[in-house]
Amino acid sequence: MNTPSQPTNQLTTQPTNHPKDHLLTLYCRMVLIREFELRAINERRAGLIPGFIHSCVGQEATAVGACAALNADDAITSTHRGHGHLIAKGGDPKYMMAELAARSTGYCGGKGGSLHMADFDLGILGANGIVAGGIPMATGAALAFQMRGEDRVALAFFGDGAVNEGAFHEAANLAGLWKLPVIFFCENNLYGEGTPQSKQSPVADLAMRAEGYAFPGVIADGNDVLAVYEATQAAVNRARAGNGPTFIEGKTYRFRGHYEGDPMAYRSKEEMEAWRQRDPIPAFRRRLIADAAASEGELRAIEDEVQAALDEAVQFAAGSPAPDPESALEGVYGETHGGSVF
Amino acid sequence: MNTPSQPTNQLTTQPTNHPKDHLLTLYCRMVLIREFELRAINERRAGLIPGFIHSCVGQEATAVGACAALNADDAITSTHRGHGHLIAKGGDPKYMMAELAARSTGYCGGKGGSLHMADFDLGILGANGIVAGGIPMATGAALAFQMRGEDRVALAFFGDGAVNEGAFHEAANLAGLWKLPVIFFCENNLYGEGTPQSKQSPVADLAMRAEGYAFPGVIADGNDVLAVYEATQAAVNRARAGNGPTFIEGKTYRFRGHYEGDPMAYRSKEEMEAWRQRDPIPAFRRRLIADAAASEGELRAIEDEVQAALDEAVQFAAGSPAPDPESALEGVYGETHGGSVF
Amino acid sequence: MTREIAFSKALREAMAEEMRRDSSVFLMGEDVGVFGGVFGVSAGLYDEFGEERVRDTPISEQAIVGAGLGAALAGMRPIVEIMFGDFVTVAMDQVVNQAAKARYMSGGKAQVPLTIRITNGAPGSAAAQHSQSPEGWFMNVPGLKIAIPATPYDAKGLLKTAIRGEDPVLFFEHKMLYEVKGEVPEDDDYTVPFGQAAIRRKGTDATIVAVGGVLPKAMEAADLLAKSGISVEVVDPRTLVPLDTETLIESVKKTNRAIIIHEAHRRAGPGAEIAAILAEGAIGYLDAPIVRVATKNVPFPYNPELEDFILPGMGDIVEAVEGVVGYTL
Amino acid sequence: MTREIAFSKALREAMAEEMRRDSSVFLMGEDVGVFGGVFGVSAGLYDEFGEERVRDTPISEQAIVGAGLGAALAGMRPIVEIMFGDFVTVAMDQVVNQAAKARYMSGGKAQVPLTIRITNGAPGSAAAQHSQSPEGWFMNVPGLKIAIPATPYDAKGLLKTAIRGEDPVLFFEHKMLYEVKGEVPEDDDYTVPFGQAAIRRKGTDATIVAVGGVLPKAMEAADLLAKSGISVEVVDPRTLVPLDTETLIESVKKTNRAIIIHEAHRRAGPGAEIAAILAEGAIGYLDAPIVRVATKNVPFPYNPELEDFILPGMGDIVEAVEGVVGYTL
Ligand SMILES: Cc1ncc(C[n+]2csc(CCOP(=O)(O)OP(=O)(O)O)c2C)c(N)n1
Ligand SMILES: Cc1ncc(C[n+]2csc(CCOP(=O)(O)OP(=O)(O)O)c2C)c(N)n1
Ligand SMILES: [Mg+2]
Ligand SMILES: [Mg+2]
Repeated sequence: MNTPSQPTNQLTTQPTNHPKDHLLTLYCRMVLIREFELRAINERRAGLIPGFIHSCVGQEATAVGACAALNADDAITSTHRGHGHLIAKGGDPKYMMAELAARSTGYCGGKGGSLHMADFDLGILGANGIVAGGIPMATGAALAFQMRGEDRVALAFFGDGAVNEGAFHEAANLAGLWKLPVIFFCENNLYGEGTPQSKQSPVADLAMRAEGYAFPGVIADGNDVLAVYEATQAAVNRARAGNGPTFIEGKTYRFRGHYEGDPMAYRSKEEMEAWRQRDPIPAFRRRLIADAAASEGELRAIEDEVQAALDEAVQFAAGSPAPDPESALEGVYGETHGGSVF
Repeated sequence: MNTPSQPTNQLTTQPTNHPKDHLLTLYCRMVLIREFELRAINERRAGLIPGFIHSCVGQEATAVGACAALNADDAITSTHRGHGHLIAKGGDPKYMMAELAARSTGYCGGKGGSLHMADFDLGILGANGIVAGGIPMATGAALAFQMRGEDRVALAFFGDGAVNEGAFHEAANLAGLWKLPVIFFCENNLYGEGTPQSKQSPVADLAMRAEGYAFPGVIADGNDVLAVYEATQAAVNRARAGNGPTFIEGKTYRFRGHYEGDPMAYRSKEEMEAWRQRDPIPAFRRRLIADAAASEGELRAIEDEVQAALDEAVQFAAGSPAPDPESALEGVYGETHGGSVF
Repeated sequence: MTREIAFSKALREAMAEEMRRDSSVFLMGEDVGVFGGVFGVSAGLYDEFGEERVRDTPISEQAIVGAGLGAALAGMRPIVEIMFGDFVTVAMDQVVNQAAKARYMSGGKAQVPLTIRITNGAPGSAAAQHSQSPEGWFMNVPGLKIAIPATPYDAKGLLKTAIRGEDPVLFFEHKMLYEVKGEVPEDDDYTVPFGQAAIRRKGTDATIVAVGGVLPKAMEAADLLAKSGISVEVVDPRTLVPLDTETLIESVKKTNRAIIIHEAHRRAGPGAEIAAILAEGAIGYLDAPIVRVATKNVPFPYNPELEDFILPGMGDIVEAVEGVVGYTL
Repeated sequence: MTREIAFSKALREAMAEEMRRDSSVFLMGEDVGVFGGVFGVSAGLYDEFGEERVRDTPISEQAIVGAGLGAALAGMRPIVEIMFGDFVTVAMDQVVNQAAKARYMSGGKAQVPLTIRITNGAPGSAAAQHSQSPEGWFMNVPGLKIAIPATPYDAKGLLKTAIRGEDPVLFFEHKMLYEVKGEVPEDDDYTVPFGQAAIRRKGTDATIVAVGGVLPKAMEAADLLAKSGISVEVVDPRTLVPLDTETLIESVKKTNRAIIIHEAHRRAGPGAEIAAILAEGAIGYLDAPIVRVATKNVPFPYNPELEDFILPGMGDIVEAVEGVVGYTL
């Protein structure tokens, strides 16, 4: 738990409680997300990527910690700031980079781009361009799991800004009412675009809103991957046991602009610097070494692997064909009937 | 405060704390609403009224208690079950009955009917056919009052079912954030159409949701007009003092169907009977007499006046002309321009 | 072998039969369960299938449609009900941005077997927020299919096609059709394909395209006109997306005159698109203006005479047909 | 005396001047204040008018429009901003059922001086949920007015008319027009009336009706066609409701050929209504099919070549005009 006004670079969780494999996987995924974002930003500047990017640099711990508590057949819905969620849920950087580059080999064949990447085989029901738009969808997936008696859960990622949309409220009420196996994961990065969270909601701790829907709301240090993991694990257990939803608020911060190119006039250098001190990746790295959970060499090896994987991803994307322009007309419907749809 | 599972016909408020005039006005308005509804139901059966009616029989105390705490220049928004709110805010039964009868002399010239009656001069911004649809509107009126520095408040009436609509949530958040002088008045009559409140929200006390928006939520015995009045008065004072919104939940019950004609298979005779014992009008009447706040004769006189007023209202309605069919094309826009709008 | 049943019963049968056939089909909406639907369409389904598969929901249209979509993406075949077409506005993002586009945005991978049943039409003195026919808006939203049956036969057959399909379908049910009776086959398992218009009556002098709830009026008008020697062909598109443009164009090429009728407001309603299609595809064959008879461009008034005045009536239809038949270019 | 300013500056000037003139005018929306609007349209207004009159809101479109409506009913003249046309879906009930109908339902008594600024159009690779042009839907909703300026002059003049008016106006601003420059008078106080189309170019062989953001392309196409001897008249309706049907019909009666261009999806977009009006009002004058050039009926793809393929391009316009000019009935 943390109060955002008092940033600290001390993690309070205990890596030594977790198996080493697990710790290294968490580390690897966080680094992969960070480096993926930085590559994507570069490749956008270099012209490989045509669209906008909302990077999640600084928010790797929420994505990784939360998805680490999910099984492969659990589902997530994501947001406009979704690259981290996708990678954390097992998304392949190759297909992601290819999608960003609008290639036919990308996750959506170049039709979706950053805002709409999805992989149904991995339980990734989609990023989303509409703030809060994915929350009812996750709720519905959880309903399907519950109705079929499956041991599966759904997790909806969304931001602090999304909590003020009606869609969140309606979905939370339904989930609380029907005790659906869904986790509402709010990444509270203190801003919605250029507007601070304090100018969007009259309450600072959004988790407390869960009470209104009769399920628990918990706050986690969103820059501590283990804290996020543990909170999510508890929520997942609760959901699998049939006890319904949990709202998790991960307090975190985005290091870059709302989108690449954002002048960021709305926040101070000091605030940004204070949060940079709490960068979730070096903090976790220091902790792993301090607790002798991993060696410098092991972590370096992971970092090198990540770079190699991203070299490959960029090459794959750059080397992939663009889709045929006329393919724009395909994929609107699953079946054809008589008559005209054009 | 009451728990709906334990109906009681004992009112816990003290009439003797209130001036006699005030008590008689409250009584008069409640009776007027009750009798208006019964007349309207009869006149609908008799063919004077073409449209549907959602009567508020049984819920007179919430309407009257709440509006008694408002000034003439304060605003309300109402619902599909709005006749009581309108009368309580000063609406004239003549124009109301004429509107129900679809006459040109009605509040909306016969264009609105039960669902859309409005009188801007009385601060009645309108009944509403959309569940929760009027809540943002009341919030906006409160914003106007605040921006102009006026000592006015707005009050939104809505039902227990409306609290689960996104519109409620968004408006409540905005009002809490901007400390708008608005009162969210929830008439919790335990049902939304045929579905019990317990199957619509996982929480029984909807007032507790106010906490999520950083303003107080209070529960009042919705069948005790003085309890409602006192709770609303406190909320109005708070709003006028610049301290923002209050959510008031009046626990109450509708004695008749959701609409006239509703078979009501969804609730038991026992439940209905238990609530009938708590009818807000006889309870208040007994109390006025027991506390010697009014004499039997005084109350009879009021009852007679009400009947006379309603005789007049029905005559007025029945004797009023129907609007000219072609007037259907008028009143869509406030100004004309070039070009065609048809 | 056929039997006569009401439109609403036809819908109920379609749902019941599909629910028996396929355990992934379920129904969800406001008062669809215990109450049986405010228009009684789902009466009895709760008793047969239980509260798990006939789900009463809170009054939360965004969550209803959104949860339906999520369940569809997770392999179910939900039917969700929006009680009045006017209320689909509350769920508009979920319909337009989410359900309609999920497949396309994912590069064609998402399956979205979601049926959204919506009532439309004016039930009489229900005023401005309970009378609208919003189907035209959604024709402008690629990714949706739109069914708008006018007979019990089509109601049942099209609803089955919708439920079995892989795409989000908006299924519009006109409130004033619910009690209308018509023949349906004894055979449980017929379906009506999307995109095939039905020629309800053959004729030579003019083509009436009648969308949804106005079909009975159009047929009556055609009867009446026949008496004065005017032979009208009545075409019912049955689905607006996909639209059987070929049948529409062929009919007009034959009769050389087109009148389009619907209850949605006239301006930019479904008739605008149909007129535009004819003005492109049959221009050389038209001997008269393309005329639309539809609700006048004002909100629905409460007063029944005013309402009648704005609704497309028999008289309006007859007059319009006589107008185009008597027209000389 | 005129000067050249960008479309977005014209809008900003209209808002600033009206806010100076009338203390009941204020602006409210997501990031319209400190940020100056995500497209910079309201840059500087926060500094001049303060946070009370240039209000950053939560991400709550229903509350934004609904509060605007309530404030309007209580005597203010709010301007609310919906950042992307795609997001107006979230506020659809407040627009369609509340703002549009408040006056009518109250028997003409409600005054609803509410301006809803909405961006439309594809800004390039923004994909399916950030590129739509929903203006056509609202033409089917009586009670709303719809402005869709294509030049800085009109942007400023129409926005002032909207702000000063008594009716709810949906004011569509195409994202790709923001940087386009054009002449506006020095005089602060001109307005552009609703319901008067502008003939942007006189011609004799065909009429192009160009709605909103496509006007620059239409003018270019007309230039190009002029070189090959085809004289095109370009008409800009400027407002869709009210619509200057007379000018449209007169132009087509003169040129005998009509091409309608817009960026909304083709099926049931604004062009459908315009085509229908022409097919009714100018039928005897048409020497060729009425043709619509618009975005193809698929959601917007992310890939820029795919996006180009579905958008109405210069080539498509030229081809369409050549097609109708070369057509023989
Ligand atoms: C319905 C809707 N409204 C507005 C937007 C524009 N928008 C995109 S992201 C964003 C801010 C979201 O804030 P938050 O939920 O905190 O997520 P963050 O960007 O901080 O990750 C806004 C307003 C949108 N995409 N959808
Ligand atoms: C958006 C919307 N959804 C559904 C309806 C249909 N409807 C009308 S009243 C009602 C029940 C409302 O319940 P509640 O808010 O508790 O008010 P009550 O009728 O009990 O006074 C419903 C579902 C509607 N009018 N608007
Ligand atoms: Mg945020
Ligand atoms: Mg209720």
